[in-house]
Amino acid sequence: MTEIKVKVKLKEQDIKAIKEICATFDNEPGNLINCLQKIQEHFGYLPAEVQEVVAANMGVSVAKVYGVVTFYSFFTMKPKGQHPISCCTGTACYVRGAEKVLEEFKKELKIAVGETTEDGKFSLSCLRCVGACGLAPVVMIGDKTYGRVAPEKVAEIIAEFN
Amino acid sequence: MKNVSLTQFQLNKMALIDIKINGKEVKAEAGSTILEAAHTVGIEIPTLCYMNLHDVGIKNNPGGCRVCVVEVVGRKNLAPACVTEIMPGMEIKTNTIKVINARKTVLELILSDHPFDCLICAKNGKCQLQKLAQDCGVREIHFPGEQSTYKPDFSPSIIRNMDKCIMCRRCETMCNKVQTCGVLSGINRGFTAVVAPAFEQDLVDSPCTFCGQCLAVCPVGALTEVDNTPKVIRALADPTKTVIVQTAPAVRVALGEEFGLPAGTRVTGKMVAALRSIGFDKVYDTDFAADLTIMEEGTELLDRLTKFLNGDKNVKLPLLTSCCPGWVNFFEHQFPDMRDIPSSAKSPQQMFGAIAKTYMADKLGVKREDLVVVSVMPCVAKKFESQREEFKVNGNPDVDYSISTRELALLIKQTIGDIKDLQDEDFDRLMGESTGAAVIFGNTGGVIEAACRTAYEIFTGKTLEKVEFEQLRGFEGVRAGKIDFNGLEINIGIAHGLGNARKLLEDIREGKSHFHAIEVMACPGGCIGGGGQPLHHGDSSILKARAAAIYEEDESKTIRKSHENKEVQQLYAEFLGKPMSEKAHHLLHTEYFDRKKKTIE
Amino acid sequence: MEKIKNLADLRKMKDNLQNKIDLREKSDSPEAIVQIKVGMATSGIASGAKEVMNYMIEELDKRNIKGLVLQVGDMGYCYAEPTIEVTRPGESPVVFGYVDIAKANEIIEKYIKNGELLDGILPANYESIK
Amino acid sequence: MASYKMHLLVCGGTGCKSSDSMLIVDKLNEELKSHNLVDEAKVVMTGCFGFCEQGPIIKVIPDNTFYTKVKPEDAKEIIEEHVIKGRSVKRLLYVDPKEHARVSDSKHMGFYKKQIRIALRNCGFLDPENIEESIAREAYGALGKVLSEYTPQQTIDKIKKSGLRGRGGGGFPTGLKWELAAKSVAEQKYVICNADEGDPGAFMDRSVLEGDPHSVLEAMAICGYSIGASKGLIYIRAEYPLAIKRLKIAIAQAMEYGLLGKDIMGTGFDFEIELRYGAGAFVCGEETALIHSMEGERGEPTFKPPFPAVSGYLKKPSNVNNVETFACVPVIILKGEEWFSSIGTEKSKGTKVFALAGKINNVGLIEVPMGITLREIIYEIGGGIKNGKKFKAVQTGGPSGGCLTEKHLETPIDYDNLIAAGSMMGSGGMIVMDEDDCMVQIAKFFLEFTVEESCGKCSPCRIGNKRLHEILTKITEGKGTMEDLELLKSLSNVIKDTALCGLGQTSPNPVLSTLNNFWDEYLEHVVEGKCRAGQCTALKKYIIDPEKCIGCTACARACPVNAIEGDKKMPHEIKQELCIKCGSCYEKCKFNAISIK
Repeated sequence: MTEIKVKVKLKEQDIKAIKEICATFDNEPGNLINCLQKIQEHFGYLPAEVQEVVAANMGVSVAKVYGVVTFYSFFTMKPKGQHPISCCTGTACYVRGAEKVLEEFKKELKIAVGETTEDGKFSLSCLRCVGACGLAPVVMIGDKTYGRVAPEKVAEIIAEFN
Repeated sequence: MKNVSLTQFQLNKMALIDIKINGKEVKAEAGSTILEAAHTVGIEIPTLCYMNLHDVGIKNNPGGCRVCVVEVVGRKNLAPACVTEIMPGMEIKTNTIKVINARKTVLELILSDHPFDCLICAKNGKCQLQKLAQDCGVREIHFPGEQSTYKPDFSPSIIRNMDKCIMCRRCETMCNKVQTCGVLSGINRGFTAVVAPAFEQDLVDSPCTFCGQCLAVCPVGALTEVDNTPKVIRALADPTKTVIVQTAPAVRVALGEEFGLPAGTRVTGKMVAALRSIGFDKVYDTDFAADLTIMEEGTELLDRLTKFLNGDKNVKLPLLTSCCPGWVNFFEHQFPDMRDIPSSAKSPQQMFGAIAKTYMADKLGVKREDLVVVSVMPCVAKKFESQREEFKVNGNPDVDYSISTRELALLIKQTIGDIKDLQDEDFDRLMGESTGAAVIFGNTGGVIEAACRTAYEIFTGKTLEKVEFEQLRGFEGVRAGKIDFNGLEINIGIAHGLGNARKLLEDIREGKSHFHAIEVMACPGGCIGGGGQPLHHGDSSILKARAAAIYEEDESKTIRKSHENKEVQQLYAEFLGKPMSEKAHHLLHTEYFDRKKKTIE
Repeated sequence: MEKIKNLADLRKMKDNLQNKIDLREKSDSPEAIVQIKVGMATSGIASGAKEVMNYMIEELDKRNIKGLVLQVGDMGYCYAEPTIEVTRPGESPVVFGYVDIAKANEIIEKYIKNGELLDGILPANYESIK
Repeated sequence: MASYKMHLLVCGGTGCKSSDSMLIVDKLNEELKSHNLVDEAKVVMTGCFGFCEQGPIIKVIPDNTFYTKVKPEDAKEIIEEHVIKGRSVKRLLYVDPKEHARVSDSKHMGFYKKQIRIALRNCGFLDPENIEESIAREAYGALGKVLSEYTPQQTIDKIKKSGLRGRGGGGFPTGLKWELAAKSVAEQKYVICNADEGDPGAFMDRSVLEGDPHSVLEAMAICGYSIGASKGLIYIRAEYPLAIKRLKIAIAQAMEYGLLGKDIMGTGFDFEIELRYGAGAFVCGEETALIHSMEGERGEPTFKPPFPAVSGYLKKPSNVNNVETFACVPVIILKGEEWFSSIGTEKSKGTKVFALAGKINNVGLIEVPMGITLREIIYEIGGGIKNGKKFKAVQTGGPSGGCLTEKHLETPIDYDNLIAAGSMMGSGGMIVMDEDDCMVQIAKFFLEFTVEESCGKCSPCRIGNKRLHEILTKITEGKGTMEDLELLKSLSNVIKDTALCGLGQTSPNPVLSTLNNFWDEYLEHVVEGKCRAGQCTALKKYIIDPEKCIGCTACARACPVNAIEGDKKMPHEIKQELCIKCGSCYEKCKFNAISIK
C-alpha cells in the first residue's frame, strides 16, 4: 500500500507552469508520460494536486493519471532529497556487493529505500543498471556517479555533502 | 445508433472454418475465439475475468486471469481461450492433464492471494471464484504466502474490500468504457496492483456516481453494496417506530430470480405479501411517487416548452429527466456547468419520502421522528441519494434506509424464508395506487414515455388512442423519437448508460442538440439493469425478460396515465394544490450542486 | 547548411570529409597498408625527424598512397638519425638511416611504391618498438 | 584544414564520463594549446570503447596505444611524452591479467582480438555529436542506396537473406517482421525503435545510441522505406540522458543535412523521427506494452495477435526493432547480405553484442561472431575470473534467461543453443559468477526483480512469481523442504505455460535453470542446511572451538542477543537456536577460536 500524505497547495504560477507544459504536448493524452516527466523535472515530484491539474488539462481522468504514475518507477509522489541517492542494484552491481552498500546507506542515513531524511537532504532509491557495470557497484548522487563503492566508503561519501 | 463494431463482428463471422476441438471436427465461424467456438459445440471453458456485454458492444477480455487456458497443438505454451482467435485447421484440447493442472494451479495462486472468509462474505454462494474453485476441485493451496492488503473503503452505497480483488478489471471496464466516469483505474504494478480511485481515495471523495455497475459485475466480494438490512430489522423491532416501505417498479420483475424463479417473473403481489409478513406497518408503492413525478416533471416540461414557443430565449431546453441518482451524481461531477438543464423534480424515491414524512405522517398520526421510511430499490446510488443533506429535515432523512433488490431478498430469507408460496396481496392505499405509466419507469425510455402520455393529453387536450410509444422503446444506447403534439413535433432523446449520456450532454454543450426532452438512466437497460438488482453477469436475455415483464405489468393496469391516478389527484386536492405550486416546489423539487474539485479551476 | 540533394551529393561529401577520419580508418587495419615509423626521440627531432615525418604524411597523401605514418620514440640507431622503419603489407620491416627529405622521396618512389631496395638500409639487429 | 598526425580518442560513454572523461578532454586540449600542437593532434570524444572496466579510456591514433584508467592530471604527461616525443606512457598501458605485462596497443589486447564489430563499428571511433564524421564513415550511404536503387521489397529481401534476427531477445527474423508490416495496408505506419533497455546488466543499446546514433536513425529510415512508414519513434529510457542528448543532436543534424525529413536525397521519401521516453518499467521492453506506454497508458502487455505489424501504435501497423538490430542494418546494405550471413552459425547470423560483467577481469561491452564459445568469451576476451577464483556460471539473458555452467564452456553461442541450454540470448547481458556466488541467491535475485517489474495484469506472473520468490527466500533461510523444491519446479512450469507476455513466460527461467544445473546446491540448502558459497546468512553456523577458547568472554559480551554462554576462563558455547548470525563474536575473538561452517 502506498501511503500518500504529502499535501500541497498549488500556487497560481504552478498551475500556469503545468498548463504550459501540457500545452507543449498539445494536451494530447498520448503524450501523458512525456508530459508527466517534464512536470516532474519542474517540481521534482508529482503530488496529487499536480496530477489533478494534469488530468484536467489532458482530458483524462485523475484515476488514469494516478494509474500511470504508480506504474512507472521513474515517477514519484514524494519529494526527493536535496541529494537523491540511487544505488544501482542491477545484476553486475549485485554480484559485486551492491546490497551491502545499500544496507550501509540505510544505516548511515537511517531511512529506508524510497524515503527522505528528515532534514530533506538525502533520499534513497534503487535503480536497475546505469550501464556503468565496469565500475560496479555504482551509486549515483544527483548527477555524480561513484564507482567501486565499498560499504566502508559510504560514510565518507555522505560526508562530502554535509 | 448502430454499434459499428458489432456489425463488423457479425460480418466477419459469416465464413465457417474447420477446426478440431478435443478430437472432434467442428465448423466454427471465422473470427470467433476458441471460447466462443467451443461454446457452439457445447464445450464450456471456464472463465473468470472474461465478460461479454453483447448489447453494449463491450467485452472485458484482458486475458489476465489465465483460467481459460487450453492447449493448441503446435503452440509451445497454453492459449487463453477468451482472446485466441481460431485459425483454419487449429487443433484445440481443453481436457488434457496439462490444461487441468495449469488451471488448477492458476486458481490456487489466485486463492492464495485471497482472504479465506468465504462463509461470511457478502458474495458467499454467488462468487464466481468460489464456484470455479469448487468446479475445478481445488482442495488445497500449495502456495500459501503473503496476501495483498489495502485500505477498506466504506461509502454510503458501495464497500470496496480490495483484499478480495482478483484484477479481472471488469469494474474498470464498466466505470471507464461503459459509464465513462473515470473513477477507477488499475494502479501500482505487480503484486500490489489493484483497481482503485485516484490516490486510493475513498469513493465519496471521488467523482463516483454510485451507479453500482462495478459491483454488479464484480465476480468476487471485492465490491459489494452497503447492507442496510440490519438497520431495517432493528427499526422493525422498535415498537416506538412506524415503519413503512416503498418498492420501485424494477424490483418486482427481478426479485423472483433470487428465489429461483425465471427472469421476468412478476412477483408484485408476493413481494407485497412478504413485506407485510416481515412486519412493515404499511407497504406502499414507489410507483405512486412516479406518477407524482410525471405530474411535476411533465408540468415543468410543458412550462419550458410554452416559454420556448413564446420566444423566451433564456429557457433551458432540452429538459433532462432527474429520476436517476447515478445520473444526477454524474452531471454534478462531470457537467456542473449544465446543472440548470435537468428537471428540478426530485426522484420518485425522494418524492415519496417527502410526502410520506409530511402528508402521510399526518394521515397516520405519527410524528416525523417516529416514522421510518424504507425504500426497496434496484439501485445502490439510491442509498447515497437518501443520505443527501438536502433531503433531510433537522437531520432526519425523508427516506431513512434504502435497500436493494438483493438486500430485500436477503431480508426475506432472514425473516420468512421464501416468497414463492405466498398469496398475492395488494399495496396499502393512499400511496399505493399507481398507473402503467409509473411501472414503465423501470425500463429505459419509460420515464419519458410516461411523461409523453401525460404531456400530450394536457398539451393537446386530446385523449391518446394508443398509449404505447413504441419508438421510445428498445435497448440501443442512444435513441431518438419524434412525437406529434398536435402539429408540434417534439423531439425526444433517450440514453442509458452514462457513456451514452455523455455523448448527448456534449452535443447540448456544443449547441448541436435538437431535442426538447431527454431521458437519461445511468444503468444499461435502465433500472431493470440497476446495480442493486440480482446479478445478471452481462446476460442480456435476463434484462430483456425483465423489460418485457415491465411492459406486461403496464398493460395489465387499467389506468395507464399518471394524471389519471386517483390518489395523486387526491394528494394535490388535499395537500399540494397543483403541480409546481409553492408547496409542491418546496417538497418535490430540489437543486443541484457543483461537485467538481475546485483545486483545478 | 545546404541540404543533400541526392546520393551523388552524399558520396561527394563523404569523399570530402574522408580526411577527417582517414587516420583512424587506416590505423584500424594497419597491417593492410604501408606503415612508416619515424624515430622521434629528442635526438631524432634535433636531427630533423619532425620535418621528415611531416614530409612523409603530406607526400603519401599527395601521391595517393595508402600509408600510415607513426611516430615512435628512440629506435636504437642514434648514430644514423633520423631513422625510419617501413613495413610493406605482409613483409618484414626495413629500417633506413640518415633520412632527409630527398632520401624520403626516394624511399617513397622506390621502396614504398615498388618494393625496390635502395641504399641506407640498416642491419636488422634492433628490437622494434611497438 | 589541418592535417593531423595524431588523434586522441577519449571515451565519452556513460561509464567513462562518470569518471571525469570530459575533464580529461579539456585538459588534453589545454596541453595541446600550450605546446602549440593544436594543428598536429586532435582530441575527439567518441562513443564507448566497450572496455568499461578500465575506464576512462584514451586511444591514440595512429599507433592504437590504449591508455586505461586515465586521470585528468595524466593529460600533461600524455601530451609531452606521447604526442611530442612519441613515447608511450607505460604506467597507463593496460596490464594483461594473465601475463601481468603491459600491452602496447589495442591490437594486441585479448579483449579486442576475438571481436568483430558490426553494431559497435563506430563506437569508440567517431565523434557521435558530429554528423560529418559519420558521413565520412558512410553513414546514410545505405539509405541513399536503398532509396535510389532498391524497391522496398528488394530491401526486405536483402534483410531476409542476411539472416538478421532480432537482437532484443526473442530472435525473430527481422526481414520477416518487416515484410509483415509492409503487407499491412494503412495510410499511416510506424517504425519504432525499442531503446527501453531494462535488463539489469545490459547496456549495449545505450552504447550504440551514445556512440553511433546515426546508424540507428539511418536504419529506421531504411525500415520506414521498406514497410511504407513515414514516421519513426524511438522509445528510450529517461534514465539515459546522454543517449537522449546525442540522439537529439543527431536527429537535428540529419534533418539539417536533408538526410531525414521531407524528400530525403531528392527521392520523394519522407521520414521523421521523434523520441518517446520510457519511465522505468522493464515490461515495456515487450512490444505491446511498449506501444501502450507510448500511447500514454500503463505499460501492460496485450495478447498477440493482433501483432503490432497489423495493429500497433495508435492501432496502425508498426514495426518494432531494438537498437542493436537496427544498428546492423546499414552495414548489411553496404557490405551485402552474403557478407553478413557468412559470419555466425547456421541459424544465427552475424554478431552479437554482450555486456560482460560480474566476477570477470575485463568487464565491458563486446561484440563477437555468433558461434563463439563461452570459453573464448570468458578466458580470452574476458581475461578470466577475477582474483583467480573458480568459474561457476554465467547468467545470460537477464531475468528471462538462465545459467550456463562449466559444461557449456565449449558450446557455440547462438540463439538456439542458448535456448537448448535452458537460457536465452535476451538482450545480451552476461554476468559471470564465481565460487562465492550462491545459486539459490542468484535465482532469488532475479525473481525479486521480476516481482518488482511484473505489471500485475495476469495472475501467474503477479502471484506466481511472488510465490516463487517466497519459496526461494524460505530456502535461503534454511527453512526449505524437499516439497518446496518440487513446488518450485511445478509452479515454474505452469507460469511458463500460462503467463500472458514474454516477461511472464520467461520469468521462471532463472529458477528452472539453476534447479537443473545446481540441483546439488539446492539440496544442500534444504537437506544439510548448508550454503557452500557462504552467502545465505541464516545457514551460517558460528562454532567455538573449545580447544582454542580461553574463556576471555569477549565474544559473550559482544553478542547482541546473549546467545553465548560459558564461565570465565572456561570454553564458551554458542546457543545455535538464539544465534542471529551477526558475526560480532567472530570479529571479536582474538584467538581464532570461532569458525564459520
